[in-house]
Amino acid sequence: MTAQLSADALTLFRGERCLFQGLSFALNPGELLLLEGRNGTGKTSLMRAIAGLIEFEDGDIHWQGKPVRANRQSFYGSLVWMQHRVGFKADLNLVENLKFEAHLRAQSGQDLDEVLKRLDIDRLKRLPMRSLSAGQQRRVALARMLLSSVPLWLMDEPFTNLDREGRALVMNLTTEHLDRGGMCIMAAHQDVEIGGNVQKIVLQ
Amino acid sequence: MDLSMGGYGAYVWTCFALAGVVLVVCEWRARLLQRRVYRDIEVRIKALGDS
Amino acid sequence: MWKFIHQLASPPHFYRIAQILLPWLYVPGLLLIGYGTYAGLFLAPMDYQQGDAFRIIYVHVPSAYLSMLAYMTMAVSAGIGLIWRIKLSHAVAAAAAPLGAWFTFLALATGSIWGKPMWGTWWEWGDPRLTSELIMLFLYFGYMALRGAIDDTSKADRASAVLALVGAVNVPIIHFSVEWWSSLHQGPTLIKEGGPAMDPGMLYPLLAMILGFTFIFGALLLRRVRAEVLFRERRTRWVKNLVLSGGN
Amino acid sequence: MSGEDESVGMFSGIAGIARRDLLLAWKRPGDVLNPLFFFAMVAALFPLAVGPSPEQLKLSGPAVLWVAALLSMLLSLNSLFLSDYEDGSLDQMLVSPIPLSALALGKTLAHWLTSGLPLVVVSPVVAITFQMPFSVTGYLMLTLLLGTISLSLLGSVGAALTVGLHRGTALLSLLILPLAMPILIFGARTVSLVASGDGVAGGLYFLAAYAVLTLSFAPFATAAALRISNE
Repeated sequence: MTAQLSADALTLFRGERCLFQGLSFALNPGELLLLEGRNGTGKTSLMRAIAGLIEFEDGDIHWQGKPVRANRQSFYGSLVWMQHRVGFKADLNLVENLKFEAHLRAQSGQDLDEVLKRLDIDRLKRLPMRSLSAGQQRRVALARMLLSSVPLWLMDEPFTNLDREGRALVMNLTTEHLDRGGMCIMAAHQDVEIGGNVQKIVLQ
Repeated sequence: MDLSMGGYGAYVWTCFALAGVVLVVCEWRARLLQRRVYRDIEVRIKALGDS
Repeated sequence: MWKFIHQLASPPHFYRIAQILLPWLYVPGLLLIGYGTYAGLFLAPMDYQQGDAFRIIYVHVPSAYLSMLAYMTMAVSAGIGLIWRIKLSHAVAAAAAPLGAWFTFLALATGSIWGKPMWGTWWEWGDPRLTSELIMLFLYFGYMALRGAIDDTSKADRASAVLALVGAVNVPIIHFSVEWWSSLHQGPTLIKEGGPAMDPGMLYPLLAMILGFTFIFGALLLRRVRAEVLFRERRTRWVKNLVLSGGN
Repeated sequence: MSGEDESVGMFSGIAGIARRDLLLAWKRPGDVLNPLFFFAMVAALFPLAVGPSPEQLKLSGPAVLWVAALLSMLLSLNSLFLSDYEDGSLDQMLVSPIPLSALALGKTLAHWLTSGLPLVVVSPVVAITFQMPFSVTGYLMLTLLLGTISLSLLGSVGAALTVGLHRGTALLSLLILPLAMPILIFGARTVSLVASGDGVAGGLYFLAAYAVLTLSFAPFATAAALRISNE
């Protein structure tokens, strides 16, 4: 059986620099792919390239056996992405931002208030995003992931700006997602304690 | 041969001269571009080796 | 056939073949321009309305024609580059733009000089051709400015390709609207459209000039594309070998 | 866990993003009002520069109003994708299953509602100062209505191409102004023709046709440009 997400012989350039060559991996339901490496080794670039925002010099990514390049929209229907810049409007409040997200991808139908309570941000509901701390904004980005019903989570440095409690929360949520049969690709330069099926790629 | 072009000489000759100048400038710019790129690559190789 | 095209599009092949091709464009181009200039200035009969001033068309018409041809070259190769991801055709688009701008400038300058004895002014807004050429020049400037503003070559290629295509859709519309605009007050026109009525003695030098200019444009384009290819391939083995061996 | 959901559709995406941008404009009224003030001020420059002669103002009114409207549209276009680019929303839009061209169309729609439409509404007031008769003002509004739609759409392509570039403002004008010439020509000349009592159908048809044309290709060009700019 072919893997849900597979990449063969990826090569990526940024400007003049070759970040990696011949990178391959395969990901199946319930599996986590950890991207490790110091800053500047191209974790974020790899993440952006997997999301299709920059192009690989060589190699292809396949989603459910089909090349992503030719089936972008169906691939995007299956992923949600947490990146460094969280992608919320500073002038809108938390609920307005998340309501807009519902137009962008399929929703799990979970109750918004419950999700916010679980993430401990329910009392910030009516505040504009600009008055939230960086860690709180990260939690809103987590809410975006929980509210959507997609199998593939892309998380770029999800632990930045979070306290110990928040880090534990991210790990718990990810474990739950994997247990439900989800998949996750995570870039992190910290120790990640997530049980189960974990693959690692270390970028030099 | 009427070089004064029936009184329009100044206009006609200016136009032809201008055309000549533009063609020469284009040729010169193209050669310059080639030379500049070539020299940059030479400098690069000398500085970084040819790997 | 397909294999041949593919081979030609490979940068080292193109680079070599272009060099061989150059004299085959320069020689006929210069000969045609030489004949056209001589015949246009001295052999062609005088226009009974415009007198000898009409001889300016022998440089004005070819340059106006080339400003269009260069834009088409640019837009078509940009489109090919965008759709089929052929780097060489992006190089062609990049090389065509400055040439097009120069010929547009030439068309504008000669048109304006022609206007002085004919209309008594250096610039006549009522002439739709001159006005379109002016907008053409702005389009070229915009294209080159966008290219210059983006550092990454591949990004600059694709962004400017989008602009070139949008521009190509607009060029006929711009011509049409300028035509409509000037028709409102019966402006004078630079060249009469009466193709068949033109005396062969006038026509042949003009055709020779147009053809000659096109050859020279082709040669200049090849020269520039060679430089572009060299720049884009500067990190490859073949370019380094070429430069190390002192080849050209 | 289903990948596809019926509630996420193209039209819901267009409406959603348009509503979000309108909400943002509502929370920052300056972004809507500044271009309008700019419009009024540019229009006021001409009488001050040319002189107060009513005949002359009447003659130049349509042209001045159209040029001022064009410049004011350009001013607001600059920020069309900028904040989305800076705060990462653009990335989120790019990885959405909604076609990017639809999202671009939604944003352009919101842009037109917050910059083009207000111009149309305000233009009669400014037109009065140019001694424009009411019968002509109607046509001014109609041409501006059709013309600003095309300007928003055409401008979104330029805004997408220049987003994230330094010195993007000047570049945007350089890219868009030559492309916008037909709109200006037909818009301003049509109003002038009405003022002098001539037929106008041709100009209006052109503006409508041009709006349809830009509507059919600009969203795709904008989407392509956004993908390139956001690399």
